[in-house]
Amino acid sequence: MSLHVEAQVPERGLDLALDLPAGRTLALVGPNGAGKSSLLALLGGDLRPARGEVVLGGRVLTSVRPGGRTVQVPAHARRVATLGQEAHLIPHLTALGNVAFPLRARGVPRRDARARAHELLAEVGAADLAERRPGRLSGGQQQRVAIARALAADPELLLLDEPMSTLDVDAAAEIRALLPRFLEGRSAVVVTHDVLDAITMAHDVLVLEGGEVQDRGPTADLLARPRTAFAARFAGLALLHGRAGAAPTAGGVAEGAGAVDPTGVPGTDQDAALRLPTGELIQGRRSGDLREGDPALAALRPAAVTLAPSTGDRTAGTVLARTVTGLEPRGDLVRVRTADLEADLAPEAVAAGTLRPGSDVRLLVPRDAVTIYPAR
Amino acid sequence: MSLHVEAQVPERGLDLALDLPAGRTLALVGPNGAGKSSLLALLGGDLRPARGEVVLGGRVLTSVRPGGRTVQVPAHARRVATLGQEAHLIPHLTALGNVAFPLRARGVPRRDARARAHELLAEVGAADLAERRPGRLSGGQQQRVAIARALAADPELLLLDEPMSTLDVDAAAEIRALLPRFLEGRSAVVVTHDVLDAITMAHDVLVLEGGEVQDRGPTADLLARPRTAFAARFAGLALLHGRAGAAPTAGGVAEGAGAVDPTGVPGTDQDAALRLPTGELIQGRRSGDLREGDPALAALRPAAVTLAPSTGDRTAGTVLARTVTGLEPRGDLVRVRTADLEADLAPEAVAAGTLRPGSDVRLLVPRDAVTIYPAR
Amino acid sequence: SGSSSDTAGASDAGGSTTLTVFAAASLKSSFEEIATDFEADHPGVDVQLSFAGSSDLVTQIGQGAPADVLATADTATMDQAVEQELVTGTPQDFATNTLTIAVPAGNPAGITDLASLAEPGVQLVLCAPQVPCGRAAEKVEESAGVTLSPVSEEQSVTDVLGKVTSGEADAGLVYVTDAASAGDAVEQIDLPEAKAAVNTYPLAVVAGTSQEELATEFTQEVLGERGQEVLAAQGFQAP
Amino acid sequence: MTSTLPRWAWPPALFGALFVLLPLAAVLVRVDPSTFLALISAPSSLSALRLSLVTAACSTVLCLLLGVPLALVLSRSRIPGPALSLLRALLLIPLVLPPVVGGLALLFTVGRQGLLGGPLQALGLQVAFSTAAVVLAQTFVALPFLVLTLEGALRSTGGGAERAAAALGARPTRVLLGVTLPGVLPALASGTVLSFARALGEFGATITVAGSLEGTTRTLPLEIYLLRETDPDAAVALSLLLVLVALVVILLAHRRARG
Amino acid sequence: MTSTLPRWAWPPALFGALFVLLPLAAVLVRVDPSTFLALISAPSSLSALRLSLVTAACSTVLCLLLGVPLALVLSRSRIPGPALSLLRALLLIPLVLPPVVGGLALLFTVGRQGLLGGPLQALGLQVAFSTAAVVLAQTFVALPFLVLTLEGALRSTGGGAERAAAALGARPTRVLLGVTLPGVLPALASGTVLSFARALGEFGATITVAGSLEGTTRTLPLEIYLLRETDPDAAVALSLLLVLVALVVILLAHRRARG
Ligand SMILES: Nc1ncnc2c1ncn2[C@@H]1O[C@H](COP(=O)(O)OP(=O)(O)OP(=O)(O)O)[C@@H](O)[C@H]1O
Ligand SMILES: Nc1ncnc2c1ncn2[C@@H]1O[C@H](COP(=O)(O)OP(=O)(O)OP(=O)(O)O)[C@@H](O)[C@H]1O
Ligand SMILES: [Mg+2]
Ligand SMILES: [Mg+2]
Repeated sequence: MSLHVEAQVPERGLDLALDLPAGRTLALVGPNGAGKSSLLALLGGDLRPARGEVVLGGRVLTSVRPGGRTVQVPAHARRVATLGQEAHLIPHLTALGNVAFPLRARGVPRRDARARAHELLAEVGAADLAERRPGRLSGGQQQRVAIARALAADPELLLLDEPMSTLDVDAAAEIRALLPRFLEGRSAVVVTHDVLDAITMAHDVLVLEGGEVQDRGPTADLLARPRTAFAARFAGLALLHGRAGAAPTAGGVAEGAGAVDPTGVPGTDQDAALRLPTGELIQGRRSGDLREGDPALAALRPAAVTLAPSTGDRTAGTVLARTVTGLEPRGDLVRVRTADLEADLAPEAVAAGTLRPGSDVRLLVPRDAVTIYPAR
Repeated sequence: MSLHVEAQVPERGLDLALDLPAGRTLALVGPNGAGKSSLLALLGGDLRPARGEVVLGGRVLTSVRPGGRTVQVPAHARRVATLGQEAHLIPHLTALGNVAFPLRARGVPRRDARARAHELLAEVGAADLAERRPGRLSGGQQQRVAIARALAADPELLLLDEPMSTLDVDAAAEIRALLPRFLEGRSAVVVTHDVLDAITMAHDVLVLEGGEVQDRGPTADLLARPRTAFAARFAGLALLHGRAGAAPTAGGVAEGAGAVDPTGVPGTDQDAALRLPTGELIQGRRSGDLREGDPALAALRPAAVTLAPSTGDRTAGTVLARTVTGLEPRGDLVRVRTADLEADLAPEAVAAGTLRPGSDVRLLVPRDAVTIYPAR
Repeated sequence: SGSSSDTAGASDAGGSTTLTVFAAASLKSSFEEIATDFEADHPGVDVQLSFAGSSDLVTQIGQGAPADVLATADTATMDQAVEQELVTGTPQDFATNTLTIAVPAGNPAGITDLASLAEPGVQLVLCAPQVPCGRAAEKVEESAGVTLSPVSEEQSVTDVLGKVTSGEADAGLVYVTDAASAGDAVEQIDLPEAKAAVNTYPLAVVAGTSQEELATEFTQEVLGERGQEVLAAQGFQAP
Repeated sequence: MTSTLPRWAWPPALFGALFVLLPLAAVLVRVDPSTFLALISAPSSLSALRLSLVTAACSTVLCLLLGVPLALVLSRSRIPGPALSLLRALLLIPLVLPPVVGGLALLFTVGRQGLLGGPLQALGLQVAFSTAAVVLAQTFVALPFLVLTLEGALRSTGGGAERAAAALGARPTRVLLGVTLPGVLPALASGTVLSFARALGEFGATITVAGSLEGTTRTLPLEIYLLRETDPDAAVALSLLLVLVALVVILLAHRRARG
Repeated sequence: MTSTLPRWAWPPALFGALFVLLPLAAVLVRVDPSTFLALISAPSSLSALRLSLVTAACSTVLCLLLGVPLALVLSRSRIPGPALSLLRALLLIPLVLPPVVGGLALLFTVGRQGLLGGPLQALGLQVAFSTAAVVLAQTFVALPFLVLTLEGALRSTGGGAERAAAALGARPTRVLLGVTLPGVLPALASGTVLSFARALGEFGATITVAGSLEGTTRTLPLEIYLLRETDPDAAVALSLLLVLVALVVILLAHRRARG
């Protein structure tokens, strides 16, 4: 079922339009308060826009326009199932009863509903909790049951609001594996703050900020070539803004300008460069059409950045001189922040030097770790 | 304040003892339903053990022993502040009022309390939400306010139950940076399902499973040398069980047995080997005392594993022949599962070959990526 | 009285007839006895008694209550019924009652006569002037030239009596019949001045009754020798 | 686990409990057991008790049938605020109206000359002064208890679970029966018990609109009232019977609502 | 946003509303405006109204002082289940007791020959026939309303926020005043309004324990009863005044609880 939304909800700062082709899963990402849950509420029928419409597979679920007849199909008749940010299990029913609930609501006979509910509970790893009431379940256990219950609803459109946030690593992995199987042929929107969820479950990613669509695209694409600061951080990339520079004819370590390539690898079609506002020129791989002078972006993994060796090195890339603005642990590495660039360095590298906020640092950005693409 | 706990809570399956030296932060990890929240409830005074005691800095907070006088200091008098798995903000107070609440409860004058609450809200990035009621905040915004409120309580022991689970990437990063600063000199327990939280905030990690302490140790140590399957998956490592083998005299690619080292690097003190139940011998770096035949473990990053090239290669390591049991996306890599080992391979590698469940695969485990240590 | 039916006053299917009598609450004991006698003399007749305050009874009949006979505790309320044409014929007086002084057992305040009721410190309760017993008390006051200052002006004799029996009040003016029914809990002190205010109980057949004959017979029973005996035994005087 | 009850709450609570319990004890002390037994086995008492139980039960059922929907509308409908406040306030009026006036109001409605008197008579229905009138009077005074108790509970709970259930495809009726009402079961039980208790104790409106005919409209409170005219002590003793019945019903209802 | 109210709830709800509103309308129709104005400006009416308002307000305050702690103990203490059920049931008894019997019970307690009569007289306190007795009677009958409404709400809400507040170092009193009570404000308002309404309409217990003297103990309901003896229509009209006063109070209370 293809989904079309167009809505304005001033009191939530929401103003967006969005299309989701049938059978696709969309990852909805964005900062806290961006309007993600509000968008789901709009789709589920719990929130009425000041103006706008929601159309699912040709059925108008919501339509509010000045002069027009207001349509608001009630939540239960939308064939849209929502797993909200809070589990909201029905307190007086057991876990099994909760999962059977949407089945019974669809008219499935009691025995069949219970059997199916048992299956679903097993799939989310909660088979042994079937007879417990929600009040006697841990947070993550409740979330598992809530996921099973949402799956039981068998909707045309499934809305999941941060379904993994309270799950342990195993359960999260299992459900990341389970959901795509279940979602096959359905449309779904999954809100998440975890890039892994987007990668494993979603065909597309939509970045919502301040109630507006900031970016959207196929998952791999958007994560490799983010266009907003938030999307970049979500993807774990550092993002540099600039303009397309002249493609260098050869790779090599560039001192922020012309490139020297000690390995002598010849420049290819793939090569590109980005001129930073500082005037520096960064070497990278081109992705998409770039004309010199066009606004362009460079994305790179902070972990690929290293301290530039004082002596020559065989790695092709760019050396940038920066001032450290902050240091913080990041996994088993240390994140070094500068005004426009982050680098994740090995602790040895940091400890050996005298790296601290305020000190100068020369960072080597390998050419192969940089993707340069149009800012659109 | 050093913390000592010893408790049995049969209805939650909890049975553990634990000591936390003053001023340290402990990351509490474990599967859903392991008893993490229950342990916090025990410390906070919301749950009374069937038997056991809680002592904080010499003060007996709980003591239940047969024959002894039962002590249960009420929650408000423990100087222990809890941020629960649910935010539970006070609905009729604004965000500011909520953060000021614990300050007012300590007798801080209204003006000072409000000023400090403003500061704390700013620190968690919620300064602009000060005048909103919880009902008008998004899930992540509520969580930010709840964190600020917990910090405002200024306790001797701070308990945080999955504080980051609903935060966006930016907020999570900010709070990961903020908390250690705040926690300096205090004791704290942070429940989390995210290894990054443990790495960035905790001195020690404790693995709870089925209500029992399965493992504990300094963070870096435990994450590098996990002793339980859960801890390994939490740290993102694959774990192999076996017995210490004879340390090889030289590195090299081993066909699961004797090692050949084409680079001719001589074996060092650091070298070790693990004999798997299958009889294969894995090369790796030793960590800790190992006597041949002792139960030992090998931990490795799945991303370091590659397909063994049919021709010779310069990387020192072990080649293991396995049958694929499952494939799933994992970040921008593909996770290949076998009976005892996972490998995260580049998509090209998988696509090029004919890798599918059931097919045979030869995996190269680089020696430097493997840590071998006693099973204790 | 006995069998119940959904709609009071209707004839029973079994051939028995129901006569419904609305009577003032203070007539409960005497009318129950009279009804039993009446039923004994009229096989197949079932007398249903409904007791409430006199003015309630009049309102109810005005709203179509299925009554055949109405007996009130004073002439004023009966006059209302006549005015509203709720009864047929002229109401007949069937009993009178006079006031007496009731004091708690042991007479703790040492009441001797009407004048002693006016002494300071005596907790005296009367009926309010709006209700029959209160009007009667007012008349007694006037004729005797005494001014009483009660601590409470009650809504009904029962309330006055309740205050006296519970010992809360030192004295109260109640009807002889009421004082009699309270038994040992109260003592009566003669009140010669009560002659000035005799309370009269009238009864009448309700207009539009389907059993005018039987209703008239019941009024005769009350007015007759046997009825008057029963009433006298409860302390009522003849009209 | 930890009690959040401040210690200072205990003395006034105890005093409050005594305030209610002491008078009850004072009544108990007065009642002569032999009189009590004789009284409660008297045919008129038993007939009144039976009538009271039957009518109070009917009224309670009526209260549930009308009150639950009313509470739902008051708590869950989109009636605008001021209109809702006014409606709620109007529904509370039977609480403040002296019962006799309430009875008069009913009489003015279903009596021969009442608002509905004409239509009812045309249908051959005589409501006033029948057992039906007793039920009517009891329902009138008892309804606000159910509505108020239930509405309060509905207002303060369940929104989340209800919305979740609707979002999973449950129709309003299923949400109501499967989520909403089970969620307010304690309040529903309390409200039912309250209205039953109020119906059981109802006197003023009953005597006005239904009269006081033994077996038909003379409920236990009316019997107690009449008895007081002649034998106040017996009346008090008989009211103990009323209290006992109410106690049993309340305890049973609470047990069932828990179990 | 979506109403989870099934459509079929509307007809019975409407019927229920009519059931209460129609009798009120029937009363309204009967009342002659000019009589009404004359009546409500009569000195006896005004004196009764003043007394009613003062005593009902005092009773409501007493109900709050005793009832809030009682509701807290019933809902938050660790009294074992059966004892709690019994206590709760006993506290409901004033609801079912015919008010006159309730008045007698009070008389048996604080009257001259009552349980506490001796001690009270030794202190020189004379309760019966005083305005204090009116307040006593009203509080006795009104207390269960507050306790029940509040206890129901306390049971079904707030545990989480309360525990969170305690975990942040708030003492029980602060939790109570800062979290618990604000959380049940609507129920507290409802309960207060209910008990005020019940106190305002109280008749039977008042007349029994306090008697009826203009200016001292004759409240508006007592005045209405008395008026009914001579002029039933006027009595009905006067009860409209009671209704109006109650309406105003209820509406104001609800507005304040919201704001
Ligand atoms: N109120 C309760 N009563 C009884 N048992 C409970 C209650 N809450 C949780 N449990 C059970 O106790 C065990 C421990 O629960 P706990 O909430 O401590 O787990 P947890 O480690 O915090 O899990 P999660 O990661 O899902 O939050 C679980 O098996 C759970 O089902
Ligand atoms: N009930 C409400 N009434 C008014 N405003 C609200 C309400 N709920 C949320 N908001 C506001 O609307 C905006 C969008 O909130 P929403 O819950 O949709 O955010 P979100 O993207 O889901 O955030 P999160 O990641 O924290 O869950 C926020 O600014 C929030 O403060
Ligand atoms: Mg959200
Ligand atoms: Mg937990």
